[in-house]
Amino acid sequence: MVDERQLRDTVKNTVSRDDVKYVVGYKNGTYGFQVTPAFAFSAEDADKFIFSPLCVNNLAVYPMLEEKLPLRKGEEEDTRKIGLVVKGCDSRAIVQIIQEKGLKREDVILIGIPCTGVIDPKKINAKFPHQTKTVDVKEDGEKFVIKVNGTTHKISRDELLFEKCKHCENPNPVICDILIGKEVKTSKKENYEDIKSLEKKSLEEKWEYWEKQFEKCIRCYACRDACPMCYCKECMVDQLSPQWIRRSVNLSENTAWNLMRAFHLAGRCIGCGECERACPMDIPLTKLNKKIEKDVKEMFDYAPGIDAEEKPLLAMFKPDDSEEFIL
Amino acid sequence: MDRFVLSKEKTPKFITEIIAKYNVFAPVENEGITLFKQIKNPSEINLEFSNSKVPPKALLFKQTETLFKFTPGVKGKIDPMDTNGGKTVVFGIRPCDAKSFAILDHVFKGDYEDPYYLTKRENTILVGLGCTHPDVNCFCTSFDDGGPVSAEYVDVLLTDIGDKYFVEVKSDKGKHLTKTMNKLLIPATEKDGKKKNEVEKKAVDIITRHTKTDGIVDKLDKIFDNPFWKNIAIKCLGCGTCTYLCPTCHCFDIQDETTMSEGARIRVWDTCMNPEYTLQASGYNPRPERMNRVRNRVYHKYNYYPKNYDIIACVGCGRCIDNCPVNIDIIDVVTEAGEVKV
Amino acid sequence: MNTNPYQPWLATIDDIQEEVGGQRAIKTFKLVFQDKNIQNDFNFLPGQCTMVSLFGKGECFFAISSSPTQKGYIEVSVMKLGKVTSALHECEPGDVVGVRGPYGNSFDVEGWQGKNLVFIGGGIGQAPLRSLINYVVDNRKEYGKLDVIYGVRSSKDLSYKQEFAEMEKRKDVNVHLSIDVEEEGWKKFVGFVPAHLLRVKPSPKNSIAITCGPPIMIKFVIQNLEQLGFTEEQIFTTLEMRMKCGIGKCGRCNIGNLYVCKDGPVFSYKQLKNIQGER
Amino acid sequence: MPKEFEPNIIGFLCNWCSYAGADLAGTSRIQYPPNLKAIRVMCSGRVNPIFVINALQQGADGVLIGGCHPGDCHYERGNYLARRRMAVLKNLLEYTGIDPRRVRMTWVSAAEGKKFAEVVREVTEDIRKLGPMQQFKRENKW
Repeated sequence: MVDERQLRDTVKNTVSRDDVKYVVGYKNGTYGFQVTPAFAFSAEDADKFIFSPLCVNNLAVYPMLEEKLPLRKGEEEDTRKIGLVVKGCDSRAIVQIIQEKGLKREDVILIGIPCTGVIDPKKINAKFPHQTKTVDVKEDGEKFVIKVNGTTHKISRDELLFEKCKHCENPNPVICDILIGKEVKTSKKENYEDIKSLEKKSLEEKWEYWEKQFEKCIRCYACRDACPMCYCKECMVDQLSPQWIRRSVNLSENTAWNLMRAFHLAGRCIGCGECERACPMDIPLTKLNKKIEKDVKEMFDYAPGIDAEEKPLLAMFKPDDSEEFIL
Repeated sequence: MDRFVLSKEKTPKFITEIIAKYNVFAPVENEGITLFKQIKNPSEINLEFSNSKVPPKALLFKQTETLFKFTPGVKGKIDPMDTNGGKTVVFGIRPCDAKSFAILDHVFKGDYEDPYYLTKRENTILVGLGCTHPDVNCFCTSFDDGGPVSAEYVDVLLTDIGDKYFVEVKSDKGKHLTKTMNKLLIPATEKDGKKKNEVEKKAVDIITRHTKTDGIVDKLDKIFDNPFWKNIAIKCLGCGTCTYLCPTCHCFDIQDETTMSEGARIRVWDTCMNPEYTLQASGYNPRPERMNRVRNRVYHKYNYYPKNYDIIACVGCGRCIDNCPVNIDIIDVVTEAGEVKV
Repeated sequence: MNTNPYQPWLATIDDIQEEVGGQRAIKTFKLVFQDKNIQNDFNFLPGQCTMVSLFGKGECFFAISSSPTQKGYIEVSVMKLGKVTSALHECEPGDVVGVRGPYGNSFDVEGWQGKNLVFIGGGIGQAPLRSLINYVVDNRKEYGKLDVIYGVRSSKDLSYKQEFAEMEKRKDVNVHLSIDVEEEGWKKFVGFVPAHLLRVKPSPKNSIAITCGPPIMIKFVIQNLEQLGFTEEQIFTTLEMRMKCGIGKCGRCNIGNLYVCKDGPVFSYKQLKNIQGER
Repeated sequence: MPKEFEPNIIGFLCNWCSYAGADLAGTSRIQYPPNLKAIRVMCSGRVNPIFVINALQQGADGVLIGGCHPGDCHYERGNYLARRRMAVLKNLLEYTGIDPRRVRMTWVSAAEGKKFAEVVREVTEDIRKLGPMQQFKRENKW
């Protein structure tokens, strides 16, 4: 369990610093199991901050969403830092962005949370439908404790955990300035079971699977906008000349978009699963991202978002990289 | 309005008869989500849904629509499209989604009639399904008209009253559809009517989330420059899911697509949440910040639209709330906007 | 007439006038509808706009820069900026484009009869004003005193040179040209348009001021007009937005509840003051 | 009788080696199938995966990327970077059900006209066996 009082105090101290613009964390949402990003501009804003297993959002996206509008006469650029509450995966996003020079380390203050896994909103909403009032979820060992309509339910973690959390190798922040509580120990190992079982299928079966998924896509690009790593100034899909991917929504363009989105995250995706969570059409996007993550690990012995000093995967090479496919 | 009942046993027959004469679109379970798709057999339908993921507006205002074909280049020729899509029935549409068509009509009619939407609209009969189990974020009762089991905007409304459906035939289109079905449709008794009212009341009571829409138009006029909007918008990711899945959002982009020898001008849904939406060729953007864009979405629905057409462009389906990845909740936004001190 | 508002009529580029060269080049295209009936039925008033398309490139919304008194064709002046305008600049006489319209409202040419008119244009913003100026000049005796204030960056950026030369010869039109930065051989005013306006000092009495140009110029022109005593009902401007449909459906050109394509592009300053919205 | 399938192959050939190799094959009058349509790029490292995806969308049945031999890149490292990229892309394509043999890569130097012809022959025959690219080809049905 995260000590919320310590969290709030830390946020208060951080936001009170002169060199901090605001701190982003979590607060209760407007209904049911919703938790929503919260922005503290002053110490009292921190009072509503929480951390529970419902805090799924990857807040690393917010420093990348900062709008840099043209300065007016006499106006100076606001270079103050942004404070962020980060879990293990979120901190990896920040590391990766720093590695790519999208951010400088000193641009952010990271309040680290040792994370024991978060709940998949889809699973919990299916289990307890129609919750209009805000519901609290607590942890108790290997169970989640959920109080709904006066009754307390104890439910095993495995039943509600996000799939990505079940095999998370980095529950503790990879970098942070202040850690709330103690690091958690983990022996979890990513086994890529889902990926392997899909890999084993025939080409026809694989296409049949993905065709159905890509056909659903409505190309809202929520996957891109929710992703902390998708921070290009102009996304290639918004480009008009050359227009690589047409605007019309059909299987061909949808496939091109989904493949390119996945490829652009090769060696960069840190597996927070925000794309899939944001996707309104329930396309299993992490299955694409994880596949590349697995390949990259096997082929190049590389994992993104661990070391900010390392060079990005596709911007470097080893002379002896495998080339068995080359004629 | 004519009232009948239709036994559940005979419902497949009822649907089969419609399929024989019309293109029928109905809610279908598709890879984990419910969508309106064309069906050939009543067994494909899934009526146990609360709201389809994509609103049925997509059937009349298609996400990708060809406006006309042309020969590309500077010696161009135009090849017009046939806008008639054939006689269609949308089966199982929710009263809220049906209301959205009444709202969209205002935009697509007017000085310049949109033939693509209007021809489809004219040729489409809406067979609604009363919403007996509204979802957590449904708030259709917050508006002056409509409601979970309202027949106001459909041609025929079916309401599940236990072992049968209560059938209300609302319009001429509805009469035309049902007139040959007298073997299936039995005139409703007073008891059936009572039962329907009970079901309706129950459905209305399930809806516990409300927003205050009284005086919202005037109120929004007063708080345009209020910092409130910045606070609402700061967590917005600009993903646009809210607009794509909104049954009343009607914005679109027009693009030319070509091969070497053929081309077409198409229109596709667009979203005002994307900064490119208003970006001018000169580089100037009148809505440069997320605040501008989020505010525009709310104002478009709750201020601009009522000013122009005297109806709020929101039906309370709750899709934008359900699907927002950061929990921007229009119920709360509107309620809080009403409470902002000026 | 076809009833599909999205489908343009074919028009041939009859003539192309190179107004300005360089990075942000401006050309004026003279367009003639292929169908004579369409040409005759295409009735517009100064201030109205048209949607011009190149098949395969896309559509753009332009103010009609010719006057309705010039029969048998319409003209649009286009600055080379984006994808479509760049492609248009590659076109040659004889090429075919699509045209639909006319769209939007217009200047109140009837209501302004008998009044003195002050035109204040900057850069490409002169295009819609040119339509009105030519209309007024062609109906000269219906209007009072005419002042045309037009400013550009340098003498090279001056559009409609020929027309201005002819207008300057007339005794019943006062032309005031200016450039932003000093240049050898330029004997007229040097400075920004709002400053030039103060120097010309038109009287607000029985006058209407019409301005069009970059947003920042409009802002200061309006300030200076008010300083000269013009009321908000006497000031008019025409606006621009990114547009796709031109008929108030695609949603992007709204200022508050008004659509620039349908309810504009001509707005009085009084109207603008009272609508809330981004522009 | 349906017309026999002739594969349509797009070749992205680097200016300094593969393209010169193709040139040499031509001037040496070495025959190779005419199915390959060559697009000259300055370096195999210039080949953005969207080029490949887009080619497959627009009617290519296969794509061949030609670069300099390792260590010979005119820009020192372009071919190494391309190699990594294509390794990832090929796996991704296979995973989504697109035969990875549709996307090939080769090192051909300016002196290897013969090798170039051989590679084109091999790729053409492979793709002939695979048949036309169908999965996500643009239909242009408006």
